[in-house]
Amino acid sequence: MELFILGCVIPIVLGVGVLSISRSKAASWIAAFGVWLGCGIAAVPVISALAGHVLAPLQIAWNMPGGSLSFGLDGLSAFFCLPILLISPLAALYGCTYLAHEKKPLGPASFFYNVLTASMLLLLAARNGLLFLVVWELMAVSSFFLVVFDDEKAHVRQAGWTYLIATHIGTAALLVLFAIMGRQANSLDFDLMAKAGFSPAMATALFVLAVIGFGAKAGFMPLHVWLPEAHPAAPSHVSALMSGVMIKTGIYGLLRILTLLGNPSAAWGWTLVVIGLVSGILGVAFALAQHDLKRLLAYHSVENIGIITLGIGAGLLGLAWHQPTLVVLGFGGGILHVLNHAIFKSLLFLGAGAVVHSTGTRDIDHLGGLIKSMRWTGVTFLVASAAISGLPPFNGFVSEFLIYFAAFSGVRAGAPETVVLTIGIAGGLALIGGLAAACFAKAFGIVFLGEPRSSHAAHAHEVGAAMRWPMVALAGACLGIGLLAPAAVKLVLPAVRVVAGDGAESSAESVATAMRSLTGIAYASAGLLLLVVGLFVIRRYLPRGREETATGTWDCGYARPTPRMQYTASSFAQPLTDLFRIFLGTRKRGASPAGFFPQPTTFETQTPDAAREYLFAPLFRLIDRSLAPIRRMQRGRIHEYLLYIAIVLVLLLLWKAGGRS
Amino acid sequence: MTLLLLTILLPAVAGTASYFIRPHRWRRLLWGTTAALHLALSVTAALPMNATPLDHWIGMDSLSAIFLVLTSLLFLGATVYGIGYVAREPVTGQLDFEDGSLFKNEPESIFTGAILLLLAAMTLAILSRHLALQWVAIEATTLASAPLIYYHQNRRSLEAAWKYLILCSVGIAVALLGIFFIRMTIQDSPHELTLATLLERASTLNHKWLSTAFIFMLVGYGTKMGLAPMHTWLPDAHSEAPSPVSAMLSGALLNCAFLGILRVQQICAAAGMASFGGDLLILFGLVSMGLAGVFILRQADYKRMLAYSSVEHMGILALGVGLGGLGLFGSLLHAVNHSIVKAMLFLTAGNILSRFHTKDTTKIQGVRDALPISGALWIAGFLAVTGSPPFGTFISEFTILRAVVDQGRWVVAALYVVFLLLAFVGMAGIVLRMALGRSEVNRVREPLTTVLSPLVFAVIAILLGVYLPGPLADKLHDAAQLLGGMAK
Amino acid sequence: MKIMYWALPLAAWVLSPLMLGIINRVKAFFAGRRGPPVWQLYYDLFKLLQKASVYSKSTSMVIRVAPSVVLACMALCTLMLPWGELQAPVTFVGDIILLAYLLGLARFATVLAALDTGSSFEGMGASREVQFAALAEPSFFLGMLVLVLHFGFSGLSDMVSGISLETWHTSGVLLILVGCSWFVLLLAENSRIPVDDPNTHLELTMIHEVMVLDYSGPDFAFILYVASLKMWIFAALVVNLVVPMHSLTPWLQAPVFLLGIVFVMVLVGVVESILARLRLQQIPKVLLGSAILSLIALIVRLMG
Amino acid sequence: MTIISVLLILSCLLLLGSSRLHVAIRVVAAQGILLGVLPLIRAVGDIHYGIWILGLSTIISKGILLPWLMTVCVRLSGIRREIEPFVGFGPSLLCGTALLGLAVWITTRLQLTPAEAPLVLLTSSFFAIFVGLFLMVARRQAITQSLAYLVLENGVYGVGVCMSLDFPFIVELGILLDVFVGVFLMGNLLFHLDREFEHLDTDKLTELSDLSAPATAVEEHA
Repeated sequence: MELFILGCVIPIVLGVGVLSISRSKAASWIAAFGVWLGCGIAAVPVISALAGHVLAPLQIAWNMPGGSLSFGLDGLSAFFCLPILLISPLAALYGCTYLAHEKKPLGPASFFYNVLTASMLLLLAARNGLLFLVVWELMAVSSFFLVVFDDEKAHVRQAGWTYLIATHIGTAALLVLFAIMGRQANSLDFDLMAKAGFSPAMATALFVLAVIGFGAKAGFMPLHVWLPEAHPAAPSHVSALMSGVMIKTGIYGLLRILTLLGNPSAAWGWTLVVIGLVSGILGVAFALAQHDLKRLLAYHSVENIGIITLGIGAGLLGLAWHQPTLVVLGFGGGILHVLNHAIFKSLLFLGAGAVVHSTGTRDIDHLGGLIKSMRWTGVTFLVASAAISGLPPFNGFVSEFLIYFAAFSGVRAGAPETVVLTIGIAGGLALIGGLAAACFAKAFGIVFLGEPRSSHAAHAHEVGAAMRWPMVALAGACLGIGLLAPAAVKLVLPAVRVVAGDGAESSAESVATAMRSLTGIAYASAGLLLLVVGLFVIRRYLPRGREETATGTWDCGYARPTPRMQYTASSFAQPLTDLFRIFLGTRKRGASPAGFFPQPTTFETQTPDAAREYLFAPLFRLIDRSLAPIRRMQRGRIHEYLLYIAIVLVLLLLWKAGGRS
Repeated sequence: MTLLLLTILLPAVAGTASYFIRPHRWRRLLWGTTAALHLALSVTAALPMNATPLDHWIGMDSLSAIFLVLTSLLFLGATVYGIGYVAREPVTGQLDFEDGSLFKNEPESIFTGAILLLLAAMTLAILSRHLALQWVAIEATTLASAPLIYYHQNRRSLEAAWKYLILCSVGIAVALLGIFFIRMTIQDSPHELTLATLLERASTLNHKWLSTAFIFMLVGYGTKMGLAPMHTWLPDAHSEAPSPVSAMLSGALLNCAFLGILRVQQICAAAGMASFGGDLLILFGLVSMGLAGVFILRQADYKRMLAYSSVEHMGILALGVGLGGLGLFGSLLHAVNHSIVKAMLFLTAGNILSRFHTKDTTKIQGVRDALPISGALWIAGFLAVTGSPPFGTFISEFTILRAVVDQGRWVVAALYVVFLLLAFVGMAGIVLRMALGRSEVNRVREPLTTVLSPLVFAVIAILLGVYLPGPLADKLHDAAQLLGGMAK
Repeated sequence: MKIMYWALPLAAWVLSPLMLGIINRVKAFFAGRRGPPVWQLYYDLFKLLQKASVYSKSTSMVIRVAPSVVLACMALCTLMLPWGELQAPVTFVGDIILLAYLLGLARFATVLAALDTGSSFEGMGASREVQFAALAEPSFFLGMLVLVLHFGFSGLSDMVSGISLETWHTSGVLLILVGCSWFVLLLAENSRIPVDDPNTHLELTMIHEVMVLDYSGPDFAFILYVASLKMWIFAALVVNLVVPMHSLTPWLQAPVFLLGIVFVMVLVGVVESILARLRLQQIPKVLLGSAILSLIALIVRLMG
Repeated sequence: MTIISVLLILSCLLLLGSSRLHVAIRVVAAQGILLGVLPLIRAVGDIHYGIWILGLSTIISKGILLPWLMTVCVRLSGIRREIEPFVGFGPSLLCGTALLGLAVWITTRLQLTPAEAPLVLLTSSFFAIFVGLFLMVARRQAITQSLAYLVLENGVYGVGVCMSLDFPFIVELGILLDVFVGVFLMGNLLFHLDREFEHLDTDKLTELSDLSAPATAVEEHA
């Protein structure tokens, strides 16, 4: 345990250190070294915890009211550490090159990056409410500073504001949550909270607070508004860390609170399932409508959080219905998807970063043909695209398979509610999977394939080694988890045991069945790879020396095609976005050409976030307007001010004075 | 005892003397030395071995020890900043950057003398254990600070000073009535109006008089402390005063009035009437938080924004004290945190003002770009004052929330959180818009005197967020105990 | 017996091109033509494999790898199809999920390869393909849910091997409904009328065929072969579902299975001949209809 | 002492009704002298030096020095000699009657039983407080406000006397000093205000307000 804390402290220390050499080029490298060192050290206890060793919790006195520096590392925490330990060092390395051309000092950014990493690790180990909240906010604040790195751009500042407000609203819910739990348990220590025994009504209230508080961080619809703003605004390696890892702390927090609340009711499970479905389907629908590459990826984070929540909701329902299979596989699938999403989403953001770095634009419709100039980026992005669409043989499929498996094995003809659940999960996942595949066909296809649509794309070049290798490593991890599916599930079981409690014990048989299926999948995936390679080799030898001819694309007889005539991202997604138009509220601007000699015309679509546009912005405006009259009380007249004092005095005297004796 | 007297007399003598010292250099030296000596004296007096009996007119219990050292510390910070400030201010007339009129600062000797006398008055207000004496001292703080507010002698500062003087004087007069009523509670025999007497005879006090007294003193000292809706002078005065003065007003002077209320509440609690005062304090606390939040939300002037934030925090303090129990501890801790953070913010605001020459938030962009240190401090201060970790304000605000929840006052808890959010949203918009982005003025190297104090305060604010020094914790527990609360 | 497991995949690999030939003959019959020989696709494949390739200058390695990926996916899928009571070579609990996602992977590869050319026609086709696929998948899983409810959750082989005359007797309506639903999916996924017209030559209206415009030589052979395999896979699913294999003696099962597939092909041919192609905007409704069929089956199962 | 109370009430009513500034100043001066006499009358049995000093200094400061300061102020600043009310003099008198009622009500409600002074003195003192507050709210000029503040202070002082408070001498002096310095500062400020604004109408001192709110952060960002 001490080793783990040491691993958290090192990045911070080196981070503080580089603040003093802010302007030096070495700053980011030294800070990154701190991340590597810290994560390396912290990995030791994490691995041993995952291997089944029980680490002694660490208790240090802290004279803050209600606070204690208690740390622990159980299966759940250890598993959630994995993405951090994997992504954070890789993204840090990537960031060193990514930001190398920046003119502003890199010290602060490196410092906050290290603080973000350390605070996430500490958060997972925190076993006291006050400590948890402090680290939680530290994480939010440090990531905020990373988001506003490019603060000379107006949209970045706006994104920072949105993020800060959203995360703070979530934190407010958490403050109340922990205050209530502390009241019930008479302590803010998690151990004691777990024994507090909440009444069902109280527990439900706490659950709602947790969903709001942690959901704002995780990106549950409609609390997701900050994601599509903040992720595009942040530097790409930060987006990778935030989208891949940081939002998962919301999931962790929710799970951790669930372990403290006692027996869940079915309503909680349904709540999460519905949230999961809405986030998943609408998340991907919004992603389809975007043509900013990073914004698209941000919406996919919402979608994947939806998938994770589906799994957790299924697990909760399993607990409520006493169905061990549903419990273990639902939670297992959801939690495994946390790791999987961390890997492919950060890979995608790193890839997007490479594209931005090399072309200077994030607009998909201005890109094209990059795979020819950016081979490594292209291939790794392709791997991640397939993985995030849940396609075998990559990791995304494994976790989605577990959730399907949970849903299908939990279904009972006699219990209509299980059928409804399975319809929701299976139908929802299938739809989400199909739409995600469509979206990434668009993202990869338009960005990397075809011909460059602008000069930005035409002059692209491959990025440097420090940016390339993290992507390759992550792509390897995508494939590795896909091929070693059973091993990955073994990794997640300790975490599931923490969440599922007693439910985990009686499910050995269904776990064994799932394991057999996963083994089958692993073999099938390996077979698939072999088949592809084999067929490709055969295909290469088939022509037997006949020459390949290169020519233009079939143009249907039109002799002068230009790259601008290629299908664009917007047009590619248009049939699907039309299906969801009532939710998306896509705005179209422009006119179609008319007359015999049509003038040049433009057409543009824009899909702002519906929750922001139709929920939060009007709400904020309403509050603002209704508060405006109050400001009239301070209009500068001293007479009125004196009157206030007199009125208050008289009213109080009338109300209270001499009333009792 | 002599130590305490010395603590009061030192700034009083130095203040009087500085009216007569002609050379700037000597006067500034006297100012600096006094500030440093005062801090040394306060700390020495607060040491356990220098404990004094508490039944005299002046004396030091844990409560006053906390506030005295805090005030002294802030004063030193403001001094370091202020000496540089007055040195940079032109002695001849200058153009007002808002309405373009010509104005001339008041003589530096008056400024220095007033600020030292203010310190003396505050010290007396904190140390006095005689309620009427405390009243005299608190009224004296008003008088000493009025010249500080109209240091610039331009139209707005005169207007602010006028409102400050009138409103606070009226408020304080009301408080005096309250003191009369307290005297009535022990009508049966001629005793001195010291805390010791009152506490000793607490069980025999007449509740009817006490409740009336409490109302008068709450309204009276509440005016001075800035509880809404009696706070109306506060944004004017705090925004128009020179920044080191604003820092003192917000960070230290409000605490003195707060202490006045605390003393009455102490008596009430001892007399078994804690909940009577508590409910009123909670009410005023919430009203202050809510109103301040509303005015922060659309604030055009960043110093006014800070002033409203002070109103909000005074509301939090009142709320915490009103709750009693854990809330008392939280409230006292919050008083410490808030003072340090607010002083830091006002000093930083002074740096921004002197560089950008406007208080209009919409006209400022890129503070971080133009003034790297002040910009960082500005954001840090915003986070601190809105209660984000790792700053100490978070701990204290959360402790107060726990106190609310522990008592099962759900409506109060909900309002508390909503009002905190309101202030956060309001300040976030303003501060971020100011701090981020590219600035139109050039980057300059900031003089050490302008950033040293706020930097030190920032470090203290962070330290208090992660570690509570043992002696301070003991004093806080002790003080909470005095007020009738048990701290967990 | 083990060796018999491989008989069905083998049959699929060998016979699937024949099935497309059968469809074409049926259509020719209805049109009053003689039509091409049933072996025509074999000739085409052989011819194409002999040829050299032509690639667009816009393309990258994606279009070169895609045919292999697609073919590998289909080959793997055929390994997961049971044959009456005879188990598939690859079977485990939940294998049908893998099957669905392998089809998805194949589609993903095809679509990307289409986009690789940079042609707006192929982009259009790809766009439509992903749209209809995304809608078809939930429908497929709904049908599957009916099966799971009825037979318990296990491998595809185990589930369908239980279908007997008895099952028809008790819950025939379920089988018919799901069978119909999946038959609609078969039409949609294989780009048949009324969803798509494999014989059209107007690029603007096509889905699948327009995506493969730029293939030539062996690549095109792969793609054609894949199309026939895909048809076989869906037909096999429908046949397995509808024919009560359990009630047949083991030696009859294989011929009946093959006959069933031929019957499905004839049915496709008939449908193609008597129906017109739908407008593109109507297609989501067809897919929705297929989902509703499964949903009705589900309700019947729950209520009955 | 009853006479003094009645005089106090009358003087307050006069203040409410008078429209001339110098009359008002003189009335306030008279009030100061009345109040200075009060402690002397109360302690008529054993007058010690402290009470003498206190009474005399009250008379000197409130009855002589501060009114003189006000007069100087009026003369030097060249302000109009009329009191400019928000609430007219007639209505002011009506309000005064209501305030008198309020004062009576408060006195009875509080069930105060002053030991060495008639109850009416208490009522009149409260009345002075209320009138002071009322004048501050209802009169336009800055100088009237400082006068009204003095009236308010006089009322508070009267209450103190009624309750036979035996504050230490030092404290009493301190209180007096505070009031004196307070009003002195107000006078000082009046000079400055006059110079800067060329008027002394406090209802025009409204530069510092929160009415002109800018486009908020909320609107700009959302």
